Amino acid sequence: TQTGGKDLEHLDAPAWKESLENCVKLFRTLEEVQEDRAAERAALVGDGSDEDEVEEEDIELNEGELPDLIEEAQMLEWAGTGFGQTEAYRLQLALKDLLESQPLQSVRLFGKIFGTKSDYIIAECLFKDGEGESDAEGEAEEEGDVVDEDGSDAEGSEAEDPHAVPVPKVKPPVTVPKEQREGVNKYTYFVCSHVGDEWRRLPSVTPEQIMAARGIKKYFTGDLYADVLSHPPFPGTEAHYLRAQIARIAHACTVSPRGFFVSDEDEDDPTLSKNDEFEELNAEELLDLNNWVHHEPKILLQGRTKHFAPEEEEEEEEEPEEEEDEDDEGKIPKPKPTPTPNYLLPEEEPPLLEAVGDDEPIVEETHPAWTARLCRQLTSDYACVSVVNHKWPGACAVARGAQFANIYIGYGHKWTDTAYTPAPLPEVQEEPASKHEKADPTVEAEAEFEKKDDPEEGEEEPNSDDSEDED
Amino acid sequence: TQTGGKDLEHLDAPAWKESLENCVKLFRTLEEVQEDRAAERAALVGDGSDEDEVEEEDIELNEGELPDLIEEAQMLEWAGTGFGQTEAYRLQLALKDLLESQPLQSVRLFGKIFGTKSDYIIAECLFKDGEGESDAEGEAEEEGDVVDEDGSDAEGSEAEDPHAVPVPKVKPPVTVPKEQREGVNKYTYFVCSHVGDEWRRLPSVTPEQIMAARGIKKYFTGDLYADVLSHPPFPGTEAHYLRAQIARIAHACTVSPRGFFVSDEDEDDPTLSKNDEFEELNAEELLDLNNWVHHEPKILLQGRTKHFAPEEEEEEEEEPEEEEDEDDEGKIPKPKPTPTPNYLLPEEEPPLLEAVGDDEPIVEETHPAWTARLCRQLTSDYACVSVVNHKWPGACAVARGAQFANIYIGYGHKWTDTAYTPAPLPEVQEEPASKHEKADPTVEAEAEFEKKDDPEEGEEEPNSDDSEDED
Amino acid sequence: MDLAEFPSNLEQVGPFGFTLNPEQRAAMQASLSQLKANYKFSRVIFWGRVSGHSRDYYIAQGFDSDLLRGKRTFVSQSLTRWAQLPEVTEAQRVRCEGLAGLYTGDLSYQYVIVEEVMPWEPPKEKKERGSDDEESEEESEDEIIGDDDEDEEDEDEEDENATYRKLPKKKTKLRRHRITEEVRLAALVNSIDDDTSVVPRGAALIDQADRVSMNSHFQGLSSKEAGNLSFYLHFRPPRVVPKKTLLEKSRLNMAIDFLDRIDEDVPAGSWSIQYDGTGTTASVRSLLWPGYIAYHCPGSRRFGAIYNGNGVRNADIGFML
Amino acid sequence: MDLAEFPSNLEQVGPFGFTLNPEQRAAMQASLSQLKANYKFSRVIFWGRVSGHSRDYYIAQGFDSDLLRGKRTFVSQSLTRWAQLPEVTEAQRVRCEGLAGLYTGDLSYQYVIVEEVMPWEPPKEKKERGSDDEESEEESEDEIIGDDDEDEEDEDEEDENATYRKLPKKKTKLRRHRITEEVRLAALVNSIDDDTSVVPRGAALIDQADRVSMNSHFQGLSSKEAGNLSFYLHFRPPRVVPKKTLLEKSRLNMAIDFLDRIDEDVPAGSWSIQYDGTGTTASVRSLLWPGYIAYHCPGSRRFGAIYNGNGVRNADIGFML
Repeated sequence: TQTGGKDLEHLDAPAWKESLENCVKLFRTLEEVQEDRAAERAALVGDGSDEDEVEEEDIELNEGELPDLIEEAQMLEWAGTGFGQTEAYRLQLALKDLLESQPLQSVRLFGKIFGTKSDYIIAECLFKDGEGESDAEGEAEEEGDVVDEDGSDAEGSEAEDPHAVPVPKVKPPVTVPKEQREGVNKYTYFVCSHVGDEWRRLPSVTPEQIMAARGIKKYFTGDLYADVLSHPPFPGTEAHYLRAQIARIAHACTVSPRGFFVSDEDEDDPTLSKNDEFEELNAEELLDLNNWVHHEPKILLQGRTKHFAPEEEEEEEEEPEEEEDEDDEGKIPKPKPTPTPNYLLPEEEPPLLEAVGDDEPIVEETHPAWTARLCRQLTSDYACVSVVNHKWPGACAVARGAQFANIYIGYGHKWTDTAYTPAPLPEVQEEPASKHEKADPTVEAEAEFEKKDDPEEGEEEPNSDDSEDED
Repeated sequence: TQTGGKDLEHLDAPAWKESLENCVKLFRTLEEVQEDRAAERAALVGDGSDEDEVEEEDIELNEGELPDLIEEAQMLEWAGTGFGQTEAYRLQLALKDLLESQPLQSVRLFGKIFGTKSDYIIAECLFKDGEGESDAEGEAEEEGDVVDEDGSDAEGSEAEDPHAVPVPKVKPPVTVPKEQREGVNKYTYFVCSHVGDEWRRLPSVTPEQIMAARGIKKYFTGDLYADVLSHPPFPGTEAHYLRAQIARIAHACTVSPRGFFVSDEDEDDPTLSKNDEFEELNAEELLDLNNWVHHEPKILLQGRTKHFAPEEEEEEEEEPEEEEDEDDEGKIPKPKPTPTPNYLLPEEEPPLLEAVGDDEPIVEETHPAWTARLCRQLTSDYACVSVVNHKWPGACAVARGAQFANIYIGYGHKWTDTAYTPAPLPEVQEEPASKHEKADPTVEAEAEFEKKDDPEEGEEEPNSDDSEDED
Repeated sequence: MDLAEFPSNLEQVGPFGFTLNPEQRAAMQASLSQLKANYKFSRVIFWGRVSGHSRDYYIAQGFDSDLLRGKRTFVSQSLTRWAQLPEVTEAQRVRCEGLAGLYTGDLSYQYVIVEEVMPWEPPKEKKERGSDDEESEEESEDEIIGDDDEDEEDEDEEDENATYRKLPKKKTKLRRHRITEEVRLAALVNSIDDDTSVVPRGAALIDQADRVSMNSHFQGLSSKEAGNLSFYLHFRPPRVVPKKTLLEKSRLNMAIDFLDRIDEDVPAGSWSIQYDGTGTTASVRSLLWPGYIAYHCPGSRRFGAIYNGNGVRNADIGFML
Repeated sequence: MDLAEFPSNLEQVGPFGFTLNPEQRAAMQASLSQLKANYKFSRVIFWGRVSGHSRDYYIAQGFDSDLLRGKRTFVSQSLTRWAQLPEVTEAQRVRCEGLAGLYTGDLSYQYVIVEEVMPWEPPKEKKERGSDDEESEEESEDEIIGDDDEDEEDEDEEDENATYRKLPKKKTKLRRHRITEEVRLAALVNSIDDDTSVVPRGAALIDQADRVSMNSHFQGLSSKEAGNLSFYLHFRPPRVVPKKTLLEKSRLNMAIDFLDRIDEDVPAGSWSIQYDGTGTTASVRSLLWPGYIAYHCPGSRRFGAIYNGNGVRNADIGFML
């Protein structure tokens, strides 16, 4: 009857049917999963040489920690968030599938970031020791789905794109090295658009990307390979921007009741571990923001959790023990760092397990960054307590007794009290002092010159700024 | 457009509006409850003498144990039963209201028994020591809602009802005394039709009623005062029949994971108490029927949980220490007990905490009375285990870790494999040998008598049963 | 309970003790959507649950465009995969009615029914076997026992039925029928559907071509109507209506009153109707099939029904009212 | 989200991060039913949640028989009791637009807005005060400060606003307006309703008497249509349609196309449309008001919308696409 508007890509029915099948497939029993895996592997190896080695008995599913998402969903429901119990169950199956197919030690549902074309369901994973790094490369070749590990390749492809908006490449003078399997890259994130879709691994994040992400505010599209057209330019694709925002959210909003984790006081490198002697906090105690602590370290100005102080040499040391390819930017000779940018100035690493009550407030005195709420009004003996973060709308944690859960569901942007103003264009650089340029003589001057043609009026007019502005 | 059928009594809108208001009222805050209570009391006392004594500060709400019905509902949902979480929340508020208004030590949701006109929501309550008995009488006068404590009154009113079907009153030759605040009368039950309605207290149950209830099968109507028209006659109204069925269900179907309760081995009178050192059973263990035990004693043939052996005297001893009025039947002189009825024969009291696996099966060998089921197929690390009772369809228990819940939702009847046959009418009693009755002389005989009028044919015809049958 | 309204209507039946857990809800939403797509059904309903001893059966039904005719019934235990239930022959139906006891929860469980072969039957049965192709499948499961031949193929079965095998010595011929629980379940669903399938009056329409469809104009019963049994109809091929007199029919709106009214059922009193506390939902319950509950929210298009029982018809209803 | 479809549609918005807990669901079902009965609304919808710093606001709306006109908005924090939000005057609306920052969660919180009194304004304001009865309430909350009289009645308030009181020394007259959070919230709901209120095309009808009602014949959009922004309309008094040329209008079905299409909104690109994974639900999201989500299940009458955000209009949308 009517036309116009843009059609959805999703619209073809076969795609849905497949998606529905994927969703139903999640409900396979263990035996069915093993059969399917065996079939998959057989198909893969079928092209290879030794088919005899692959037998059904070989299929071992990875085992690891996976929380009960239903229970979490029930708690989060008290806080008015989460996905509801039915969806939580589907998510649980999807996470279970991920856990069984990768050498993961633990998986947690991070949450969801909305995109304009499709959303990202995000799983936060910890690889088993020694796993993960090499796999990523292998799979990148194998499946073609995994986004490359470092941002430089993506940038390269961006540069090759003839349609890309030419943005001035302002390189930070000193590259802060990336954290490897620690700090902001402690966890690996996998994303998918819908429950049942294939999980895609996000690249690890560079300090540069985190710093750049702080300066921009873009809607996600749902396409990991989409360019991030922004000013200042973002060093990477949407996958990297997504990863950077996830890191910012994770390190700002992942909290737990005080005492659930304890830090092993290992001088320089304190790590957290579960507290076996954790005493459950009651609702009243949980309503005190000082009883909620961050268990992920804060990200410093320089985009790392551990401060990196550049040595005063031209050439910074590359982290030598990592085998994987380093950022290309690291090798670009940098202009002399004068003055030292803010992010290289010494900055104190805040203590681990800092109370959320100490977070920088939204409005001093009146509006702290977090609010704790009792989630049940009338029969509060069994009440959960939630803490919501106002800086990252959509971030919420909830606890009851010895259980707690964190989630983020939102557009992936930090709260701004004022309208977002893109960073101003860099100041127009000083015009180099014109050494030889002369003002075009005016007609009168010329006439005069021609008329007089004597050296008594050799002075030129002063250089005028107006001409600059009009360029 | 069309007429016919019977209209509902409920149909008038004002009744609903009130019901809706009652339902909304449940969500009052504590302060509002106290205000309302104060107002109620003020209104009551307003008619009395000393108004000054009643101040708002006097209103103290009773405190006691009330489980978290939402959590129970979530567990029961895994077993496919319960009322759903929203309804559970409403029920929680209704039970809370009951708990706060009566001197109760604990309240539990027993379940629901369906009636043809309305249903019974049933709360199982334990009064605080020394409370409950006297209250009942007081309230009976006060509110007129509470059904009288003993069945005899109800029978009395039944007898007065001119429309009642005259049923032969077959009294058991020996009355087994009622258990007081123990055994089948350990708990007091309150019922209401809809959440938000006033709770009504059910009478305690007599052994006679339990024995009678076993022999009949009637749909409940939803009206506590309705007569139970049955054969054999039931000694009481629907309230008593309901109470008897609840007792039968409660003592057959209330189960818990082994070890949750322990019995204090107090020689003759072992009582159960919570086991502080209870070790949680995992799902696999809970799937073994031997790890589920009854924590309410079985009801014996005679309708008590503790065996009562009548002394061989004409007059049984009344339980002397109880103040409340005894059953009238107890005082009726009984015919000599020959032969001793089954229920007076010695019967062994089964041990406390008997495993449900030892219950009498539905079908020997193949169909035990209970089935244990794992309630989660795919991510069974967090699974609940349910045990369903097949003898009382609608009875179910579910456990996970240290938590368990019992519920009954059904029509209140025991499973019968064969069609129910009402007990046969008692054998027609022997006609007393007719001592003086004579058959009416036939016309011929009379004529003959008149004709002859001599004493030679003095013999009478033998007494004929036929004439009796034709009366 | 209509699939489209599925999670909502689930909340309606909670107060009657029927719930599904998140696993089941999630699995069912996906698998029923798939069922609907694969069979191109115009409507899929979740029918209910028949509890068995070891496991329960969940039943769903799919409808072709004519709702009264093309109906298929599916069973599932996991709620992930649905298997179509077989058609039930008249002979099987009669035999199933004789079966008592709980469902086992195993679809392949075989009930053995021993019937006396009437002197006039065997030839008739043989004729049937030859003439009626549809029944051949079923009949092949039956064997005549007591004849002293052709029993070799199921030696192992004979022991079980040893008690029955002694009987033929009396020279009465007995026939042993085997009925799987699958067939018994299919017969049960048919029986319940026949006796129940309650819809509010006006929810279904019949057109000039005798095609039955859902009435898209249906706006629900009024509060008064919804509490009256005579405003509920059996959604099954009508039996009573065609027998009505012309005078009676003249009072009916034949587009919507082509179905039988439930208050005309025999025995009378086999239905109970109630409102919930707030008057938002009326429930109609079968006392003949305890566990069958139909509901309707007056003033809305919302109605549905569910069976949640152990598959036993209440033969005692006459004594129980 | 329609009350009648309430629990079901709640499941629809779970994937967008909006849930209600059992307490809230139970309370809301009862209290909204009561609201509907008390005000005799033809339709009650749950509108959404505006998160505040300390507590959240839940919003519901009730409609009289003409759905586009008689609409009342209610707010609740407990979900047990609903209070009607006040009407917002144009002056209040403009002032509210200047307010930034999170909602506090306290309806009685007062925002103080200090405006410069333009030399030509005071007489105008006095005129208004006399002439316009409706505004008198609001205007009485405002005071002209800087005049050295008539400030006695609120001594305690003056301390708070000490900083502002120093300004008048410049001899510029300043007026202090107080806006309660209640008014700000009412203005917010109006603004969001103006910009969103998305319904699928055909769900609403206008009759010859210009009365707007829900279309009881609406059978849902097709799958293809449901994925197309041009099949969604603003359920608000139309602005664009009346300005269309006759030629353009000739292509419309005026019974259902009397509303503005959302794909004609300015700025373009302020809407995002997606299908869920299984193609059963299409969601339309506002990028201008992040948190507003409308959904529709193609082929069914089911549609609805919800707002779940912190009440901040995305002023940055131009940079973010």
